[in-house]
Amino acid sequence: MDPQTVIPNLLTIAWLLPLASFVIIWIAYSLPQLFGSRASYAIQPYGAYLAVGTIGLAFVLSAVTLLGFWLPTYPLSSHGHAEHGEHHKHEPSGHDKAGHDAGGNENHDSSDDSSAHLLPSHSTSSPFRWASETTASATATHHDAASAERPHNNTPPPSISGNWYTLAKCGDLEITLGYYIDALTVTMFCMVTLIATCVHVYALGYMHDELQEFTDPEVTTHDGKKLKRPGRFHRFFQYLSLFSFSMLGIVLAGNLAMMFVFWELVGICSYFLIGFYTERKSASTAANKAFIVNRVGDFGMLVGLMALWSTLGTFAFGDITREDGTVEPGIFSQLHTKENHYHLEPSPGMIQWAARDKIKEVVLEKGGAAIPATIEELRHDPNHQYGHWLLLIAGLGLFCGCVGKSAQFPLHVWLPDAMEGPTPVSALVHSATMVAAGVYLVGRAYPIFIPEVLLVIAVVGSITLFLAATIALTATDIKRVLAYSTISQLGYMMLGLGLGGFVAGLFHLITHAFFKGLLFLGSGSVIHAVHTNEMTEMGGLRKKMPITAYTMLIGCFAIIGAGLPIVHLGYFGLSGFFSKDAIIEQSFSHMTRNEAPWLWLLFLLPVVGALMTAFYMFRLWFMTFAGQPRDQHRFDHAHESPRVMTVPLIILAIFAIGVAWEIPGINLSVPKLLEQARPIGTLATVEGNLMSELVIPTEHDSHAFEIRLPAGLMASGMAAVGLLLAALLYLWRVVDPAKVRHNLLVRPLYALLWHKWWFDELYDLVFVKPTLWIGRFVAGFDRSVIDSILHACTWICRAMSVIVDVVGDRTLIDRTVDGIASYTWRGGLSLRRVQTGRLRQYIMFLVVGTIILFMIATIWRAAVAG
Amino acid sequence: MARGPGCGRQGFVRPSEAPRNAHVVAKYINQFTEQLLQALGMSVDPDSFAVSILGHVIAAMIHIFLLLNLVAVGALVFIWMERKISGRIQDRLGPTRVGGKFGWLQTLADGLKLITKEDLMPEGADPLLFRIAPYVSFCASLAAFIALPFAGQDMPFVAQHLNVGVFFILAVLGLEVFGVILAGYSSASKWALFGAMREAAQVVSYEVPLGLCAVVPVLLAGSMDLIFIGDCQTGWFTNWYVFHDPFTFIVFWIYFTCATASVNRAPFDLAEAESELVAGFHTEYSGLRWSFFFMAEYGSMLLVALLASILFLGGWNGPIPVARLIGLEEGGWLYATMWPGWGTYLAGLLGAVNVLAKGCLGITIMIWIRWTLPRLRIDQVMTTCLKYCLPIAAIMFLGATTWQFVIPGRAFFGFLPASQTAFEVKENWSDLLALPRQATSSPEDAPTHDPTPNPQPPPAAETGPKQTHRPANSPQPLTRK
Amino acid sequence: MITLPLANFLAQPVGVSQFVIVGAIMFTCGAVCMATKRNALGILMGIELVLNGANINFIAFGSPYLRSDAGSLGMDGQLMSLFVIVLAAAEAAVALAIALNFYNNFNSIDVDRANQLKG
Amino acid sequence: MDTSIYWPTFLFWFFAAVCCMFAIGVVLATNIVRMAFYLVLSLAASSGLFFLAGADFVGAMQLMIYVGGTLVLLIFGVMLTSQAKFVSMKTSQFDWTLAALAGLCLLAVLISAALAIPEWKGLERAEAESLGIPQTATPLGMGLLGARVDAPQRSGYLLVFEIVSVHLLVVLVGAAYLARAKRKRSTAVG
Repeated sequence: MDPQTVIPNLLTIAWLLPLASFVIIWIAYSLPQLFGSRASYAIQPYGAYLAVGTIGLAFVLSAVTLLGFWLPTYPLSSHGHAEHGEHHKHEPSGHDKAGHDAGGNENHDSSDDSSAHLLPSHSTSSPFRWASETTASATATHHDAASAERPHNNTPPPSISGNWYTLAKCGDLEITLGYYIDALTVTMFCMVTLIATCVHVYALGYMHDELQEFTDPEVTTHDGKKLKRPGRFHRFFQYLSLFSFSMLGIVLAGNLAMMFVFWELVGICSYFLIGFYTERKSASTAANKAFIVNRVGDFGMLVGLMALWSTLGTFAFGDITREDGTVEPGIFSQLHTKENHYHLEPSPGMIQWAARDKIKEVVLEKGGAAIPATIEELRHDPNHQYGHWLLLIAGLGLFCGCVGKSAQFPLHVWLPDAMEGPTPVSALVHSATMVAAGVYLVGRAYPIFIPEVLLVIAVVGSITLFLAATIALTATDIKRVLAYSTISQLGYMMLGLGLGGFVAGLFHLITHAFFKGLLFLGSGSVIHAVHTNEMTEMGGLRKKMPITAYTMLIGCFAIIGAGLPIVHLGYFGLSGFFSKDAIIEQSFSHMTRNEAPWLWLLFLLPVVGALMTAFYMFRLWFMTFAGQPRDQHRFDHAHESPRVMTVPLIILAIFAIGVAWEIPGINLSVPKLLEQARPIGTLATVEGNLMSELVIPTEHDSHAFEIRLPAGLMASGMAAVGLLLAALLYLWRVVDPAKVRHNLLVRPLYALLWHKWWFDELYDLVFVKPTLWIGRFVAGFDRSVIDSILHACTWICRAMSVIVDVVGDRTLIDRTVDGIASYTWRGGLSLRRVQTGRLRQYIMFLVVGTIILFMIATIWRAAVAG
Repeated sequence: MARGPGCGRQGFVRPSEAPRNAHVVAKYINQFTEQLLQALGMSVDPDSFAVSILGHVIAAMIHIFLLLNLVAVGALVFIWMERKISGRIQDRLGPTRVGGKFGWLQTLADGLKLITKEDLMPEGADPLLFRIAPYVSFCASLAAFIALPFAGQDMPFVAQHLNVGVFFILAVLGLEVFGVILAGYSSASKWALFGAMREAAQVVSYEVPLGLCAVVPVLLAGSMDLIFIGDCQTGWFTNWYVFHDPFTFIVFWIYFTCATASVNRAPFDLAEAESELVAGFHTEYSGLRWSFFFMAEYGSMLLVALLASILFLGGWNGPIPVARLIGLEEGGWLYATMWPGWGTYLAGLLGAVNVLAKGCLGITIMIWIRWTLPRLRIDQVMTTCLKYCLPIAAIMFLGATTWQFVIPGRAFFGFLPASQTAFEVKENWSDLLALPRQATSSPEDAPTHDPTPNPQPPPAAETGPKQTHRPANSPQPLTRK
Repeated sequence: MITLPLANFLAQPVGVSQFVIVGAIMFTCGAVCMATKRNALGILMGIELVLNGANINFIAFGSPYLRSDAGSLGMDGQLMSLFVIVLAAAEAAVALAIALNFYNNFNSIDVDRANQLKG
Repeated sequence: MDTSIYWPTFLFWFFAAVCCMFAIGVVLATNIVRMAFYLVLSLAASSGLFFLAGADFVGAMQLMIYVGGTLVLLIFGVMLTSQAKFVSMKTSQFDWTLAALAGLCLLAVLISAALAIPEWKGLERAEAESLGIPQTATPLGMGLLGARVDAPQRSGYLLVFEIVSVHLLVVLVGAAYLARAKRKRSTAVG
């Protein structure tokens, strides 16, 4: 059986399994609830087991797909991402590009470009062809490297794309359910399903309160008692299943439209889950906030979709092979055509739209045949950059969606409030599903972004990471600290992607998913033990709950990127080390290529961010687990969590340590997978078109020894300093943090951070209040003016109806009806004799009737004819 | 493998099917008669009414003769086999005397005895129906053999090749019950009536799971053409549908049970339960009519066994592709040594031997079961059918469908790649599931009426200019191909 | 030269009208059967005959051998007749059940006894 | 012109003769069981006509469902209700004459209609012999699934198929309910 059909089948099954469990639970538990019969607590766990089983099965299927079908079909290149340095440490940098290109399997001599490009994605790169190309490329690289600025990946990454089903088709617009599967998709599948499985299992233990009458400590009913409500164990897992389903849908989606649908689905799921404790005002408001803020971003995304569709005419990422064999090119291959050496160039449609006036003139002169030629010459017109503005709009629009979804700078306010949901939800939202979606979209749509958009992404990312890190310094709610650290790490990813580090950003996405999931689950287990979020009431829990403490310690080390950048890359480090260093290296090489001084911030901010990361993470760990307990009562009640909660912690800890390492033997590591997924034409040093001084360096420059050594040293040094500061303040208590806080210089700063830079207040003032005023005004208008008009109308209608009733109805109509009725009655009386009740007579009637009809017909015809 | 290029294009005339049936044989005979008459000095128009009718009639006669002998001789052998086996099972010797060793002429002797017996008819019997009943059931079970192929690939031994062979055979097999019912009713005896009622109830309800089971191989092959289904299992025994996946493996046993029941053999022989109804529906029968009932029963036994062997056990493809191994097919060395045509013919014969061997195996098992298991009560029979066989068969059907859909083109429980044929069939099957615009888009996929005459010229064509203006596959709907 | 008088008659293909005539005969037989039999099951058989006559027409209209394809029903004829067959089976089941019920209640299956539905 | 016998015509007349003969037999027979037997033969012969018309699937269907199922059911009913007095019930001569008259008129009407249309005369022999072999199973199945592979411009029968299947289920239940055994014989007669 050929993998081209099996891989989609398996992934589809893995994708649909959670949906199945959602539906089953809905039918079995929630549907009866609509009719008033609740599922008894005795049977609610089975729904949960179903959810856990399905997502686990989904993980198994994804793993099978990756190991059993994907790797054998598309083997990874023998030189991965991480080792590039080894080539370069004693290579002059001019020549080392060749080394890289031999490394990534992404570059090929242009001889087989045509075949590679024109092949429909269903049949791209059979294993043999792939292998042959890699060898060919290995030989062909050196003369290729001579031409320095040419893009170096001229073959689309191995991908399988197709359509399952066409939902709607009106004119050119075709909304389909499709799939676009490349290494990134498969990797994300494994990551998402694995973490979701851990979270599901963990939630079995965490949510067990819901298995009886649940007393909500934070809600008091009007009579002053605590609210008691029936538990919603099964519903929680139902939502989790839907959540996983929609996230997997985003990952698998083959076109932007489908992705948008599941994008919204993820949004609504997060709405359900954040507002899981609906009775709590804070929870429901947080849910609303998350939802509404996301809408803001999604509006931008819609704009981007329109811009893309109206100029490219398709939503699909990859090329789709129709049933009749025609290949219709997807977005990627329309924007990176062979003619332009796979540079990102606006498509003819874009240029035509942008320069429609010129085109109109041309058509008026030479007729429509001249259009393509004109488009080509307009494309090379140096002084108006036709079409680039459209690309800019499209890219920025898509990025707006990502900003909303993964809580970037202007729209980051919803994520901390999302902590109102149960902790497993936070873990899922923060690591695998919701916020990951934004970064994933940036990575998926990477070939669409022109350098200017990338710059915007990078700037937004750096601002976000800095803001969030600063806020995290002072937060005392354990989950909020983690939330802000998530935002900051997402900023890192965006920064990495924006500076051209495709692999770096997505690599950090994967690693961060694991250790952030670990940290959240750990904090959940702490909260579960001490029943509070405030770190000021914890402390010394290390003795009470060792497993949680040390797994979280691993998580902290991973997130601050602890590792030994000893002399060139005798690498040892936790997962975060590799990914974060990759990003910082990228930013460093970016700084070296751009002389505009303000662009240096893009390097300074992440470095400072690294320091702050280390500081607040270890502040968190020390305040929670080290030192003396601050609240004896809570400390006494604390206890290690049950095994069902600790085992996922341990699993995630193992991954947090080792996910970035190369699996010995089978030549598999995450960076290599991502390297394989690198989109076509994105391994080039590109210069801005609209702002010409901007240079986005190719990612492989960042592996040059003279770049990665200082960057790595700086990052790790900063991390060490931050760790040291945290230890000084919160472990050895050389200085009392309280004193520092009341220091005159620090106090205003502290206030600023404590109030989260007054973002909420600002938005409240700018957006919320005006909206409310307008609303009140409109309501008043409605009540006073419109209602009175309506009342008048109704009165008139009523009056008329009375007249009609008396005149028309009672007299005319009723009489007629009665007359008809009486006639029918008499007719019936006269006809009853025909009803003899004798079957055989009826049949005779039928036959005779037929004959008579025929005779009438004949006579009639004769009459008409004659 | 000797398989036509177009094989697997479901909904098509397979080019590999040269029309070998009554029609072509008739043409040979026509030439023969023509030459004969010319030798007699008469001027003959070979297409004239009499000659052509003569040829066709003789050809039909030959086919009927072969099939009739298959059933009759088969019945003789099986009755003898049954008696011997039952003897052994009951620790007796069984017939020993007649015909020297083993009493192998015993059945013949019985037949003679039956012929010489007096032919009784009870008082209140309905004479017409009573006389006609045995022939009805015998004709039914004989008529089903018309569509049953004994060899496939390039030499399909079949009296009349139908595209809906499976369906046709099941349908005609269902008619056998009429003879029994008529017999039971017309012989004016309550035992017979009871037997007939039971028979009616039993057969009608057992046809349902039987049909469900038979649909599974049809599903796997994607065609109801028996020859095609058999050819899809070409190769080693790993390609047999019984080993295709776990579901078909179970389905095979369900099919066997239902088949045993629908030909009402023990333990399902409620229609003639000696212990309760004297002899069931044929209580009042004697002599030749009685023996016809028995020939009908054994004929239908043979039929279901052969059907099982074609549907599940690879039909004419032995466990080992002997013909291929000894090079007895296109391009094989042995094939090359022979006159044209003889190689395929020998391969066909080999196939026929295969089919018959598997059929005999099935019948042996039926006999074995009959003399081993106790008889069920009528309610138990119904329960077995409606509560066990039917649901299991349905579930297995679903299972097989899913299997085919998730891992297509694998054989032997999914361990091995399927033989090319089966895979093509699957491809085509999924093509057909796609919407019609596709079916129409590529013309050679559209399974509409296919006007192209068989590309391979019929043997009649090179036998002289007179026949050539009348193509061998002239589309006479009944005797087509 | 050996030929028979029937030859010319049998040498030409039949057309739709011959089929339709057969259908008509079956139909009429069915109708008469319904009209004359007093036995409920006899009437049932009449119905079967009528349905089958209709079926023959459907098949004839859809068949490619009987008329040029221009006005032919094509597959629809066969699909229709499939539905007719299935519905006939259903109808037979219900009618049989009714007959048995009638037999249980009136201890007879003479349809002339069932005349209580008269007006 | 080709004077050799054209087999489908021969077979058609053969089957048609059997069909009509036994149909008439059904009408004329007085014994209910013989009626059923004639009916079987008549229907079987008509399935032969279906095969002749190239509708092999429908023919097999006819054999299987009609002859194999429906009529077995019928005979079942005959046996259940077979008491001597019902086996053959006479009908009055008046009814007979009336029915025969009406039937003959009907027959005349129908046959005249059948012969009225010139397109129904049938093909030329050469044309008929040049026709291929239709494959009916697949187009029928696809048609029932709603996709017409034979004539894409025509519509499929999925809905009808669903309705019929549901209808069959209902009929099954209804029949079982109607025919369930009554403990007490109701005395309401006449």
